[in-house]
Amino acid sequence: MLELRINGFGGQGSVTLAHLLAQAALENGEQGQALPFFGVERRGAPVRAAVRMSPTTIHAHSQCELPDYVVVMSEKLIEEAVSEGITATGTVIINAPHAVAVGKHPTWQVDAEAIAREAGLFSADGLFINIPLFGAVCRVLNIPQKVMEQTILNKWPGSNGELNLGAARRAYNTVTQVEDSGFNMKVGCW
Amino acid sequence: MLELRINGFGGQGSVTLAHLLAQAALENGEQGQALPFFGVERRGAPVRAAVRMSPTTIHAHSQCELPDYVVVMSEKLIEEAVSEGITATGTVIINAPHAVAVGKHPTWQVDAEAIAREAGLFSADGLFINIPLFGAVCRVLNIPQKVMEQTILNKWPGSNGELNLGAARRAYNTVTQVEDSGFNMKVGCW
Amino acid sequence: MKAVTKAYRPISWPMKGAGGDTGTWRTHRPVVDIQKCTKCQICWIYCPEAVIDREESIVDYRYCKGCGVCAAECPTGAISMVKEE
Amino acid sequence: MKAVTKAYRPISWPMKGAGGDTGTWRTHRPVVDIQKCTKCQICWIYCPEAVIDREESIVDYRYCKGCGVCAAECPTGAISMVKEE
Amino acid sequence: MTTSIKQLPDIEQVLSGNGACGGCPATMGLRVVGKALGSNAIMLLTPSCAVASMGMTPKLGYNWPCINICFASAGSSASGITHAVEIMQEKGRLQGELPTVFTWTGDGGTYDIGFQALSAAAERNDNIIHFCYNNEAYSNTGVQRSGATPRGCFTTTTPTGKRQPKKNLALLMLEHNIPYVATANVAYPGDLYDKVVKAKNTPGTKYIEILAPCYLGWQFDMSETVQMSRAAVRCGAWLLWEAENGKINFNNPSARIISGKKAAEPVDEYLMNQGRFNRLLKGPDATQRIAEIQGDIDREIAFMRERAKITV
Amino acid sequence: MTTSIKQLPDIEQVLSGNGACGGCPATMGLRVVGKALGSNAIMLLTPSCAVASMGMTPKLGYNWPCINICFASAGSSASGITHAVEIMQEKGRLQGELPTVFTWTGDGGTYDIGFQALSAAAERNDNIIHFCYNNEAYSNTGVQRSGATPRGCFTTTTPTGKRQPKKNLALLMLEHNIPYVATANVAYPGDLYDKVVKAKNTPGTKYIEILAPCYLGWQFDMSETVQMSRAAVRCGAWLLWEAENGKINFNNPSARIISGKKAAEPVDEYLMNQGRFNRLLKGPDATQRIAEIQGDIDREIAFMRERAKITV
Amino acid sequence: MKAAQVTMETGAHAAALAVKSARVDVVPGYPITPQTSIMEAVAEMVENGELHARFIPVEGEHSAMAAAVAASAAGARVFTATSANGLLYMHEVLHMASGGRLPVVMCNVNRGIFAPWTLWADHQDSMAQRDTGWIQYHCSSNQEVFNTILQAFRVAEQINIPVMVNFDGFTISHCLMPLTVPPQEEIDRFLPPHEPEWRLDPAHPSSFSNVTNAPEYAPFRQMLSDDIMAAIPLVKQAAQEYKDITGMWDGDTIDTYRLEDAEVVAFAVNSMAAELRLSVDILREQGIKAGLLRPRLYLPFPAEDIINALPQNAQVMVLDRNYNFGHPGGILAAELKSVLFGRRNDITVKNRVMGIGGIDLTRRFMADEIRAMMDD
Amino acid sequence: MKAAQVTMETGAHAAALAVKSARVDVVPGYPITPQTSIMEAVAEMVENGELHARFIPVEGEHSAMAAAVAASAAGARVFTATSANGLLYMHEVLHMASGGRLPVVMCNVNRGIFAPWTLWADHQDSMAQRDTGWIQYHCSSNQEVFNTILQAFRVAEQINIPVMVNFDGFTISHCLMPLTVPPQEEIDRFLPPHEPEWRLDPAHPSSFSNVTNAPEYAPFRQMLSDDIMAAIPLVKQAAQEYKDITGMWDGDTIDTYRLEDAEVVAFAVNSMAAELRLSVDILREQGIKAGLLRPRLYLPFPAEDIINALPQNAQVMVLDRNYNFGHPGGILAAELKSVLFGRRNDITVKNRVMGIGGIDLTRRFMADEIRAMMDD
Ligand SMILES: Cc1ncc(C[n+]2csc(CCOP(=O)(O)OP(=O)(O)O)c2C)c(N)n1
Ligand SMILES: Cc1ncc(C[n+]2csc(CCOP(=O)(O)OP(=O)(O)O)c2C)c(N)n1
Ligand code: SF4
Ligand code: SF4
Ligand code: SF4
Ligand code: SF4
Ligand code: SF4
Ligand code: SF4
Ligand SMILES: [Mg+2]
Ligand SMILES: [Mg+2]
Repeated sequence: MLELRINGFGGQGSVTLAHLLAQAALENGEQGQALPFFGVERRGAPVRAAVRMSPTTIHAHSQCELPDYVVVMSEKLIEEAVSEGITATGTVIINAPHAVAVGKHPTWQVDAEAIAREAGLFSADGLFINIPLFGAVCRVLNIPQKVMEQTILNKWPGSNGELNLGAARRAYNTVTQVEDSGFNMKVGCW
Repeated sequence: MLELRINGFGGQGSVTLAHLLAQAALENGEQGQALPFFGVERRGAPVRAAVRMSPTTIHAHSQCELPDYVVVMSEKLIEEAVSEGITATGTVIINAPHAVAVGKHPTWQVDAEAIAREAGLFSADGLFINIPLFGAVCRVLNIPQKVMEQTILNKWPGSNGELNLGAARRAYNTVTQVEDSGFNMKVGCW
Repeated sequence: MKAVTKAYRPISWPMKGAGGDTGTWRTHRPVVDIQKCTKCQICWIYCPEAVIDREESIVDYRYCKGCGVCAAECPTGAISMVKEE
Repeated sequence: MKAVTKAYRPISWPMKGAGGDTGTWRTHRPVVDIQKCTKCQICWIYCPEAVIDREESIVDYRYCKGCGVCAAECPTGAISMVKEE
Repeated sequence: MTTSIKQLPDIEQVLSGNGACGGCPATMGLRVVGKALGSNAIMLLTPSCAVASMGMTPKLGYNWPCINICFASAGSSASGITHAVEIMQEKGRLQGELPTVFTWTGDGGTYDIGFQALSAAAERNDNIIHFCYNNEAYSNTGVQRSGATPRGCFTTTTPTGKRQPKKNLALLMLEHNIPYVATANVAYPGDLYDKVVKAKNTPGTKYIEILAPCYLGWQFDMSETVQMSRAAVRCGAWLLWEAENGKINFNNPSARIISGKKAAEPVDEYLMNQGRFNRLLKGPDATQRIAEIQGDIDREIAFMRERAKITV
Repeated sequence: MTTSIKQLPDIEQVLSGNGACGGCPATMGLRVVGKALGSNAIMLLTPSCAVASMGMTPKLGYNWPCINICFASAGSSASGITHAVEIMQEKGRLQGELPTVFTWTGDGGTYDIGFQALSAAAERNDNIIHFCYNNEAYSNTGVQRSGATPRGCFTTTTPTGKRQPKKNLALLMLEHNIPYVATANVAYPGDLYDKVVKAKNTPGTKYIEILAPCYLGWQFDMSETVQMSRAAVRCGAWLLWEAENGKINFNNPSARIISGKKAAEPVDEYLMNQGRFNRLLKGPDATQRIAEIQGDIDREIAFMRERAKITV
Repeated sequence: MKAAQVTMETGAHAAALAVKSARVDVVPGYPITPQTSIMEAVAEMVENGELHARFIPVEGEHSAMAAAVAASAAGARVFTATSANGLLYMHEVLHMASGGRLPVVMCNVNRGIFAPWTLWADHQDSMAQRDTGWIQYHCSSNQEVFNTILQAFRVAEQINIPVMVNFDGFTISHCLMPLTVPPQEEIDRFLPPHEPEWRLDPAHPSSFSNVTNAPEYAPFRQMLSDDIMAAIPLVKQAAQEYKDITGMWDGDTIDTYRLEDAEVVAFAVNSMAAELRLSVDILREQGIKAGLLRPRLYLPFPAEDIINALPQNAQVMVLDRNYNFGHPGGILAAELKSVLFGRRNDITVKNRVMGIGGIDLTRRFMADEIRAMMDD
Repeated sequence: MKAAQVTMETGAHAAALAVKSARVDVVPGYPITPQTSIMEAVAEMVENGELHARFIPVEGEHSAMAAAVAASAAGARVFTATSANGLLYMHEVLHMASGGRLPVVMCNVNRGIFAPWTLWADHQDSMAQRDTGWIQYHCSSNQEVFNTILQAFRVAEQINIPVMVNFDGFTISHCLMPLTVPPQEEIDRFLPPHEPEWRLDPAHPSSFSNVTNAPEYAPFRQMLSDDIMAAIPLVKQAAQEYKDITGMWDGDTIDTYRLEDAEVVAFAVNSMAAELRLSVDILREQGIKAGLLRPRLYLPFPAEDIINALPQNAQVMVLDRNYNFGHPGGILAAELKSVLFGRRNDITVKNRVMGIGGIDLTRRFMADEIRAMMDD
């Protein structure tokens, strides 16, 4: 069973991202689970969501305390994300405009904001960065691009889907593993 | 412990009669208990109440199923009263204009209606026959007349009490044991 | 789907005398003087117990509770309340 | 009667920031052009967050949620909403 | 024209020998309601004298399918039933005309503990008739105050006379903008009958309140139920009116009082004939407290007269 | 004369950094209420955004002693407190001025689940102020319909637009004959302030309802809270009035609409600016459904104009 | 010092007199048979000035308890009473009272519950509230009702947990028996004025029961659970001091009769437990070594006291006046078995449900049942 | 025949889809977090025509259940859903539903209760309704929610007892997982139309739940108690036939995992019981012979099935997500002990309360707790 946690801010679309990932698992012939943590917080507060994928039935229902993957939706959240737990060899996927290494963890970076902006994915008060992030995470998890695309089309049949598709595809293909994965004091603030 | 049951019709004042008897017990230096059975019936329906007296604490809280005494407030209720239970040697005290024997039971008779009428004890739709009956029962239970009178005066201080006092006193002194206590087919309807 | 147990609910069915033979509650009975009666049906409609025959002004004493509303409302004074002995 | 246990109730006490440092919620910040400001206090009274100083029209950015009501209501256009970077 | 007594149908939905007190205004009124509704109806009851009057299981003194429900729920339970029968008919599981769904509820179950559910049903405009037989107290539990108990009235929980005036619930229901609201009184059976027939034939939420003077709570002789009902109307303590789609019409004798053709009788005699105002009439502040009661009545007459002029 | 903004007191009872959304009309209104009530008051809250806005234990965003109570109980819990402080003062266990006891409740807690307890408190005329901040939906649970949701409005439980008009709760409370009833609106803080001061100084049950356009439920930009509030008044969807001892006075700008000095704006623009009417405006029956909404508003204006003429 | 007064009172009136003796401040009330008499008596006492308190005639029981908890939070001493469906209708607010640590005292006059309607006693109403976090007493006489209400206020205010005082409808509430009312000075000594550590106070604003995150919510609730258990010694102490001051004793957590050498132990609460003394006598006469164990305190369940009191190898006959739906039999039996499990394997527990909806429970009937249960 | 459809659904949506599959007639509803999503989905389905039913947006939960029982008495198939304080507020009407033998099915989305407020899962809400006479299931996955609602209607309508289907707020209700919806023909075969033997019918007038004298009331209530127990075989049969038709199986009254040779048995319900499978694996890896027994049917309590399933001399570790106020620990433990008493003295029962107010229950945490409990 693969476990993944998303750390984001309210309003960034982390729940949809979690749902997309779980749906991609199903599309990929596996079992998927998306388990957002619901708080009373209004938008702007830090939020979390858990995603699990497995070839067999998923019985776990807790938050992912030691996930294999952590998606960090904003650089501001690096400290928080790591301190909440991740396996020693866990992978980080981060939305950032430039290469960022998170501790000793294998880290992948994607500029979801730029991609979303270019694709015209504007939301009420920002950008839909969850769509490019979805593409990026699929790539990191080795989910075939076809599956990733189909998941989006299932959710948004029609022209809306096309826009999202472009952004996700772009991220799928531009997400890159950060070279230096040594503990990097410049990043984060702990 | 002495147990007594009152069988009457709704509106005849059986609850007050039970209360008076229990109060007389206290006045007499004993413990008393009055336990009316409450139904949803409107006036006119048969009703029951239980009374207990004892020199020591009364623990019983059930209806009196096999009482030592049964007060029958109307001749119409003889059958019902006896069939509800009474000890084999139990005593019956009955309101009737004439001598009535109830089965083999020692029976006392008092013309409560006549006494109440003469005393002017008119209620909304009849007579307060419970007052003379109280006097009569006290007599049968060998409760001193003084105690009986004091009980009434405690409850109705003032002129109201005086009226009631007269009627109760009268009954106390006129209640008579019925001679023939053989099973009397003329009475009741079983 | 056949039920497995009988649907055992606290059910009641309509019947006269649901409160018993309520005629026994009476202390006074309404007696109609049919001579005086104009068949105006006023007693019939006001009787809370539905025990007065509409056409004949006859009272069903099995259930009449003796409230006296009929006597109080009869415009011709045809009904008198007589003490039950 | 002295209580035996401490009255252990779920009690809360008044303090600023009961909802956190709500300034972090902002996507845009209100910036007051003090030249244009007439000190009319309109922004002060409408600010749901009570973060505008009545006399000086200064915003407490620690808690200002960036709703933009002040800017929308300022009669002189003294407040502009500037994107937070 | 009001239906005359002789025109009223034969059908009897209240069966003789039920458990109500002699002279009970509630069964008196329900008989007339039965004539108007007929047998194709479903009845809901909240705890009250009407329940005590049904008789004990397994006997039933009313000739409808009846359901006893929790005290706070007349409105919502009625909604449940009306939606159930409507959808079952839509789905073909019920044939024939839809039954009328009606609640038969005391003032306690209407003014107090049941007001919210009733108000919500009215807001949804669910297809029910709510009847309130108003004996101005909780009679079944031994006469305690309710929101319908008038000012000055003695009950076991207002042993020195109630201090607050009653709610005007019919007015409150009118202001819910439901299609039909009416007040009635057991002394006027033809009027009551006509109102129930109208309600039956109107879709949506209907409210009918029937004054039901109860000898036990009001403390008068049980033969005087109808007299007391009439007296309430004559002194204006009870106004007869109906409102179809918000337009109020008064019915006689109240119409005459409202129009000024006939003055309302002073309330004194009405009060004097009822034990429930007795202690007040004997108290040192009797004049003042009677004036208060008279003031409540005068205000309501004046108010309703004006309110009826609003026809939007 | 309405109190001007500059005359309003400094006191802040709503603390910065509370948990409400940005642009929240409820906290906006509560700030003004706080200026009128001052600190000597006890606040009751039923489940709502106002509770979510308090912050989480052990932090509190309001500067009063507050009690969270069960949803159905604002009226009765407030009665409990007001009687408690009164008797404790009588018995000498509380010194100083009696605190004002007030509820701060949403439209759900007022029109629906809390209506009964409120109505009963009003009938008893217990000494409380009930505030309803009306955002016309259950916002805290994600925007479901309430009895205050206007006709045509989309919520998650009325996905094709609500079919029934809203209740007029201020009118219903007025018809409870309580000494003070008022409607207010966050766009008019001086007016709101004056009303709260009056309520504070009136013994008995007081009801003040404040329209609180909520960007989340109504679907507009959060900076437009005040604009939307003003627009509601301008088109007559919300009327500003107060009634002291039953006598209604309208406040500007509603007074001008009522008197005919200024026509109410057509409702169309008001509707168009709110996402919650969007689907309706796009539907095939849009004209008819807008006409229904306009009809509701026109009726209420006409009705309240007439109602205000009744002064008994 | 004035002497104690003995008068004949119903159970309901005994409760009202205790309310007066306790100098209660606020009494919200709503009528329901057979509780109504308590409220009527309180209303009368308030209006005639005998009791300086506020009686609030609310519109339903949810509101009654809502007014009660709020008045309590404001610092008042608060009493209310109800029965059956009135109690059920309060359920939500009962949870709030305990979670809010508000020391309300309430009489529940036990009555069977709807559906169908019944007016008469059984214990389904109060036992169905066993998970609401209230302390619950069961009384077996009028005097015990009076005594227990005073003890209940003391315990409630010491530990900030509400207390329910149960007694049977009609069988006790409408039963007239002698009642001793101790002089007010004695009562004041036993029950000093209520001075809560926390209350709604504009001079010290604070809020009660906001939304709470799990890491704080869980310990709050754990402490409630712990503190309810901690009421046991307080209940004992209250009974003892009440005895020291007034001379009256009804047992503390439990009350026993001829238990020491008993082989067959009747186990029941409320008025039937009083009658069971007579059943025990009957059984003894029939040569059966019977005894009685009556939990006077039902919740917190006095497990240790019961375990210590039960004679070796006893057969315990639990007579339940309620159903433990989803299990055969009644609730008391299940609670007893759960605490005996692994502790007293020598004990046999047998159980019958009886007296439902007011079925009369006579000494003979119960003696017969117990004898029959010996063969179960 | 169409094939079953697999989609990703939240637990709340799975419930709404089951309502649709069951062809429910009437759904009264009132919002409360985290249940609201069910009602929103049902309202949407009704308005867009997917579900031919009436959605009644009542003004509170007492009214929701009042509308539900009345609609059921009129002969409709009725569903509703609630959580936490909504459930508590219904309490009075829950008793009426069972006493009236009305086969309403309700989802309770478990959430901790007020006071203080919390939004997150524990089981105090539904377990505090254990004495209301409802059948109660606890589900541990979205699919089980769907399957159980259909089974619940079948059992409820067979035996005329209402059924509560419990599952955790957020953890299940807002958790997206694959859901298999069997073809409608299969469901119709499993759950035929509701044809009650009795209903409110003007053609055959009769009344429901009048006042009832004790001699009739008591047997009514006894039969309710008996019939709840009689649901056990029906629950098994429903699970079996559902499996025969759809191929899906969640256990019947109980669900077990690695139990046969277990020495340490975890005992818990709802979503934590799903996670516990992983804890069992962890413990097994650590050399502890662990197993799991999950009562899927909580009430009627499947005592015989549990007694038969527990291995000899097992230590049973009951993990309660609720408090049994008045006893130390939780409700499940007490219920288990009460049924094991005198039957399985070989078993040791240990108990901890955890996960209150939404505290996250991870496989590792629970494994650690169980290991620690071995020393309790
Ligand atoms: C929840 C609940 N609370 C209280 C009661 C007790 N109760 C039964 S009838 C009644 C009074 C009914 O008054 P009303 O509705 O006016 O009818 P009436 O008795 O006057 O006919 C009360 C309080 C109850 N059955 N259920
Ligand atoms: C008994 C009960 N039922 C339902 C809820 C869930 N609930 C919490 S807030 C809320 C809606 C409140 O609506 P409103 O009063 O209008 O306040 P708003 O959220 O709009 O501010 C609901 C239904 C609850 N807490 N308690
Ligand atoms: S006395 Fe009453 S019940 Fe009898 S006939 Fe006359 S009105 Fe009817
Ligand atoms: S009211 Fe009188 S006159 Fe009229 S029908 Fe009856 S008995 Fe005859
Ligand atoms: S943006 Fe909003 S919160 Fe910030 S100062 Fe302006 S009105 Fe206040
Ligand atoms: S509203 Fe504008 S002009 Fe007025 S005080 Fe604020 S910033 Fe200045
Ligand atoms: S108490 Fe009054 S309302 Fe109730 S049954 Fe008797 S007469 Fe009718
Ligand atoms: S949802 Fe609306 S009412 Fe609630 S806090 Fe947000 S803005 Fe305020
Ligand atoms: Mg009444
Ligand atoms: Mg709202």
